[in-house]
Amino acid sequence: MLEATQTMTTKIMSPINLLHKHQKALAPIISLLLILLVTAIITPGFLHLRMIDGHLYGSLIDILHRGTPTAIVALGMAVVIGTRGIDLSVGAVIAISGAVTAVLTVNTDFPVWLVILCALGSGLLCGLWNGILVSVFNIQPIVATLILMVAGRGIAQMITEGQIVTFHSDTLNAIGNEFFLAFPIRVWIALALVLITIVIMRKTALGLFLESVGANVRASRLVGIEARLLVLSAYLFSGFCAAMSGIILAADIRGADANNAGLWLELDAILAAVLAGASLAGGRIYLALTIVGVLIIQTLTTAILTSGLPAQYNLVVKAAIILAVLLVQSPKTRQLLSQLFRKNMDYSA
Amino acid sequence: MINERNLPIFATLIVFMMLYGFGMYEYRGFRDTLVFTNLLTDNAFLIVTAIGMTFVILSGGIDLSVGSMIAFIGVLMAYLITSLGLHPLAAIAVAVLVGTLFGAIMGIIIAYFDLQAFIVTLAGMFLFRGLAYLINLNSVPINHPFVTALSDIYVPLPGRGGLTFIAMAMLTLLVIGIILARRTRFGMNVYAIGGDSHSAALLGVPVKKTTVKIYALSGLYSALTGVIFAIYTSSAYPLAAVGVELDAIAAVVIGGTLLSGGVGYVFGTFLGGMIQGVIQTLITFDGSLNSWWTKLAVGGLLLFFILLQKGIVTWAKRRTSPT
Amino acid sequence: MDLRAGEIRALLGENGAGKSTFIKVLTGVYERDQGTIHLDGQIIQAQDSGHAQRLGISTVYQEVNLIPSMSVTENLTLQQQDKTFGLISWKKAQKRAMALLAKVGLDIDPSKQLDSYSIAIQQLIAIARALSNDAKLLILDEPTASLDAGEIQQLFSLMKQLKEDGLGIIFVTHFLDQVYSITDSITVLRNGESIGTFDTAQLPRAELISHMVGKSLDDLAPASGQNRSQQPLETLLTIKNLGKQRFLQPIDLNIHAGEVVGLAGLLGSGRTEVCELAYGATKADQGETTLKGHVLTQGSLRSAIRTGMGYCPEDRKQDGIVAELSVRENMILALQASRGWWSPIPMVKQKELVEEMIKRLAIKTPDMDKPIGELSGGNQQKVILARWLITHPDLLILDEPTRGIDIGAHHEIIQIIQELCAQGMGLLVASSELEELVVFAHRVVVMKDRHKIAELDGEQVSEHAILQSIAS
Amino acid sequence: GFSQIGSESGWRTSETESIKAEAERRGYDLKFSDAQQKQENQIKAVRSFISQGVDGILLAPVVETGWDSVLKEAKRLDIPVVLVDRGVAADPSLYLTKVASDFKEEGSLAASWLAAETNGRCNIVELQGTVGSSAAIDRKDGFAAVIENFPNMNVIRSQSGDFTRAGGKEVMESFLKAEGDASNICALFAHNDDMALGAVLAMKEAGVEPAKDIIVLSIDGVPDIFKAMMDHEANATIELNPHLGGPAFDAILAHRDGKEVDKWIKANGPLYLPDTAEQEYAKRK
Ligand SMILES: Nc1ncnc2c1ncn2[C@@H]1O[C@H](COP(=O)(O)OP(=O)(O)OP(=O)(O)O)[C@@H](O)[C@H]1O
Ligand SMILES: Nc1ncnc2c1ncn2[C@@H]1O[C@H](COP(=O)(O)OP(=O)(O)OP(=O)(O)O)[C@@H](O)[C@H]1O
Ligand SMILES: [Mg+2]
Ligand SMILES: [Mg+2]
Repeated sequence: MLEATQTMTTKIMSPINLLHKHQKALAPIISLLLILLVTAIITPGFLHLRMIDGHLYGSLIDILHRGTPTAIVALGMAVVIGTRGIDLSVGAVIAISGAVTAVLTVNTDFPVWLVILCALGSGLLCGLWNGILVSVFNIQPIVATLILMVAGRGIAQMITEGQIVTFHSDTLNAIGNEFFLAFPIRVWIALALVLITIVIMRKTALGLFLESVGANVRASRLVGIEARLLVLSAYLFSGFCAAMSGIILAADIRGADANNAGLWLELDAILAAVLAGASLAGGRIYLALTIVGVLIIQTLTTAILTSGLPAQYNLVVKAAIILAVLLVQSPKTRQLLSQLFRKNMDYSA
Repeated sequence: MINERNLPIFATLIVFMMLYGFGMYEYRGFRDTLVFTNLLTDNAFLIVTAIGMTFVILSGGIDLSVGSMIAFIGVLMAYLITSLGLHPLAAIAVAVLVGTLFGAIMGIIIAYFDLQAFIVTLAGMFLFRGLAYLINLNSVPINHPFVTALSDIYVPLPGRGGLTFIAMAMLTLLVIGIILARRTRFGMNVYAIGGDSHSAALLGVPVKKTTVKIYALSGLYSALTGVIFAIYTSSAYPLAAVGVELDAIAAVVIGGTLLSGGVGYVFGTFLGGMIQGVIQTLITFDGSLNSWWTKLAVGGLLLFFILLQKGIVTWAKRRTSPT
Repeated sequence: MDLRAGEIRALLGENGAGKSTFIKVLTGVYERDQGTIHLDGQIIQAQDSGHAQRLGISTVYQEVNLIPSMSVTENLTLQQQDKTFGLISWKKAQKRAMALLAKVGLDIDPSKQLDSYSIAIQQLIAIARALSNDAKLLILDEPTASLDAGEIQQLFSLMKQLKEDGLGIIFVTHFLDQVYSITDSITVLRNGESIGTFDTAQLPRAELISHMVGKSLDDLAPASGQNRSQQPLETLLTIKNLGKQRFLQPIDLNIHAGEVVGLAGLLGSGRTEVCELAYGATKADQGETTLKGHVLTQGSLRSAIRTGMGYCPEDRKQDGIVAELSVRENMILALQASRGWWSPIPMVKQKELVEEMIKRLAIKTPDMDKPIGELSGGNQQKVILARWLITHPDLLILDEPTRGIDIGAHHEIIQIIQELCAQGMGLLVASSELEELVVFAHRVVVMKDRHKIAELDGEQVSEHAILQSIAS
Repeated sequence: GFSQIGSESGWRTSETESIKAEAERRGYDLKFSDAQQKQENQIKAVRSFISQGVDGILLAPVVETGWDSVLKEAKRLDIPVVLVDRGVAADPSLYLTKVASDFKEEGSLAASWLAAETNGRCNIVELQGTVGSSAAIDRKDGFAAVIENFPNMNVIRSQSGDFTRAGGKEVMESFLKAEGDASNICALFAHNDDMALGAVLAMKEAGVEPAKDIIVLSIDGVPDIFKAMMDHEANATIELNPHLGGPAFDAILAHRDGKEVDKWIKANGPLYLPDTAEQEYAKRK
């Protein structure tokens, strides 16, 4: 008798245990699915996809399309957060790289690849600047990057001379808006970047070093990890990602808007990384889940836009849903729920 | 004798005085007390928020909701006064209470659900701005005689300057903040939690309760800022104080407080806020910078003074380190 | 388990037996799921550590749990400040702090930040703090790890006095000598279960050990002394006139391959400083370090490690473990760092290495992917040691390697040290335990006031000789 | 002293340039301050203009309320304040005059033109400016007030595009998706040209012909919108005159000479159509 019950419970418990083990990964994914589900109920046709001229068309594609720049930035941000840092300057870097792209396209006859390289280079330069302030001068990351956050837009405006510089370039336009194999090209770019980053992080020891430095710099330094260099590279990478995103955003509207490009994007990027389970106190980061975090935020934005809600409600709805997602993810809520669950099990037994 | 732990504050003070001295040297108008008292009045709202933020940062947290809170409280106050006809004092009481309560709720979510302050308060930032929109989209004047009377209080000083009600309120709140931080058990608990929250718990610090109190305090201070801002402008505007959270954080950090918690002083925050004010005043006194040069100048001066402060601290440490 | 007033009880068990956990349950840090606790005949249920304090249970937890960024005074008076007009009076607080420090025999400046003092001093401060409220029950979790003999004697006389005052004391340690010299009774834990409570006077050492480890003593061959006559081979490390102002007076030191050099001295005598400077963790401002004929660049740890150095720091929590990372990651960290990021150790190889070390050092962990922060203190120490053992350095610097390690593993570690040195490795070991130093060291350098005051060689090495040179 | 809101759009930059150029032409020493969209910075700037003892202050207020006390201070020291491009909700005696267009009127003008163009029969999507900004609120209200009179004209969707191109594009995309197909939308009313330009891109990408399938109507009159009109991608724009420096300085001079000055010098711009786009574009380039 006793034995039988025992095997029963193990059987019941084992999928739960499995869930338990991957809970961290599951929470954001479940949140995303829930938001999609609710939106689909509120806005019929939200999940609808059509094939037009060999590419997919529909709100879901929009989410991917619109989420791309944030996703790329969030990728860099997650890496920086892993080192116990933060990069507030990404919005400004987006503006700078967009400005470089636009001005070089309009004012010079550089080939497109060179323009893109220059834009990416400007991002790397910004990353280097942040990295030096943080790792060499030991300025707290939030202030160090705040400096570029303020000054960076000034630099971008100086480059564009305060105007919105519009440009025409087929290649850039393709990066911004065209499709390849049914999906937007920029989604492919982001996907490639994410995959490469994940592979580099996990297949080399870089990921380990990064998390180690973020969790305990002193201990990491003592085992011979070059913490400074690593932190510096994290900011370089973040600058690179922001620049990439800046090119895409400029290509998107075929112009560089120094004042507004990527405005407040840093908050979305940080939010995504944190929704994915990263701690701002450094340590473990989850790159793939960060992308899920971005998708949650973008789905929310797109859903609000298509729902026909008056504009002044946007923020309240966004706040409420973020709080809900957070509470769902909190281990404490899970604890409460599992206690309830256990109680119910007891009753049924 | 300068204690090693006070060094950043002294460095900040020196930086402030150098900056101010430069202004006096460069511009004649700077020598009036008017410029100084204007600094007190014009940066009062920033400094008051930053004082609340200091406690949050000392405990190792962060509060991004303060800017929105200021706008929300202002709009709420205006609504209570103009639409419901409440006396401003009652409206202020209600608004401050609501602010404190919202702060406490964020604290509860952070402490009892183990969520990161950054993102809970980010949600708060969206929420309060959104609530402000829901109450009122327009900017509304608050034309109550009581409010006008408050904003007209003025204690003249020699040299064209004078203390406004707002400046005095800020100085009072500053003194309260300093006492709270260094002379009460609550303050010590804040430092302990910021230093090492795990150890603090083992030492018997009620970490969760204190955390709730910290965010409630930040809510209170930013609600008071909302009130001050409403009196300052005799109006309320749902888009007011956008981005003030970052300025406040910068003020705290420039004042020598470590973002990782546990180290810093409220008085440093005051200096940090004043330094930001002087930077702006210098730029307006100059008046020749266009939009982008303004941004570059703000960033550049910020960098320069942070590096200067760091340099002073390192230099002094080398000189006073134990033998 | 029950404890009378005026009794000193030892709580013993291997690393990871559950001693610290038991204490944390007792004081309400962890939630318990069964059982009751009576204090003075009343059922109590501490909600958290603060509540336990108010109930009269005063605790010094295993890792130093004070606030490093606060001053000593602030740490000592946190939660029990003296007030004037409702506000904290720092004058009174300072006075109270001085009085408390005097109790444990410390004469230090309490206005300085806690982390400007060494781990051992911090340990004493934590004890002082536990004495500050009128407790009925005092719990000390490994307070003597890294204290030197004098400090321990001071602590013991204090404990005896408290016992006379009618306090109950629970005392966790891995030093059996201490158990026999101070405690009245012993409770042994094994794998989270109580094996029983015994009268100290009636329990022979051998039996106690077999209770703790669960097997008979025969398996633990006594540690044998070194064959000191064996001439070491070539010179491995040469330190010439290495020093740093206000940190360490310049010293000279040689270590040969296949030789263990011990560092002895009192608290704050400068042992840790010697280790740090030799390794390069702190940049020296004069002198030079030569390893295997290469002059090391000051301030570059990577070059030191690449040339063949390893360093196991004293402060496990701050400088050793990366709490969030797993046991496996923590263990391979140093090896990986020396290989560089581009050449990762294959997972199979990692598992093999880690598995072997877990077995060899008897590290108690459910699996190698558990975050190291969740292991017991002693097991963390073993992981950190293993981190360096797998790098096979030519020269290994160990600062208090056996701190908080149980007797079984203690023994194992001494054996490993001896083996390594037989294989030609050079070791520099700082330890507060003269007994163990004497067992494995070929030479002992004695430190005092940040000076090297003596170097004992070969047959000169004995506890007596070391104590004598310190006293002189 | 001139306290400008910021440099958030192309229009604002040209306003700044125009006023600076005007001051230089007249040989005035202009102290310029950029408030980065923050009222508190503007108040500080005006205060420090006062403490520097300038002869007159130009203020482009970011918001209508909250100026009473600094304006009083200026008045006490007899420094004339001219409001440019927006008004304030303060006692008119506190400032000299306001040189500005009327946002409400712009909204109404747009609505009237659209009503005439479509015979009072149109489903409109609206791209609002930043939530809470006076330009957005007034243009929306002015537009709505006229639309109300036409039972067959409806604003079917209205969302904020934050006055930016990217915002306009993203919101327009979602409008197109949400409406399923573009035939349901007859016109787009954007609170500024930049959002309209973004929306035009969105339409083109969705296979909708801007200006043909959907009427594109916006406000500001920046060069790029004229370019779009030349390319037949936009239908109309209402100019928001950026050249406010001249009348503003004139007013200060007149005041010094003791003359009375009107409280509101209107600077409303006309509505431009594609036929004149080429000349206008050339003029502005
Ligand atoms: N925070 C924690 N989370 C999960 N498991 C833990 C945690 N702390 C301790 N454990 C586990 O509980 C067991 C008992 O640990 P405990 O710290 O009580 O051992 P101990 O007897 O004090 O050993 P030591 O002598 O090494 O200090 C260990 O196996 C450890 O892995
Ligand atoms: N008795 C003391 N009085 C004042 N300060 C002390 C004393 N002992 C240690 N310190 C402080 O602690 C710091 C660390 O000392 P150090 O690490 O050299 O000790 P140690 O010899 O390694 O001993 P242990 O490792 O046993 O603590 C020193 O910088 C010193 O300032
Ligand atoms: Mg233990
Ligand atoms: Mg030591």
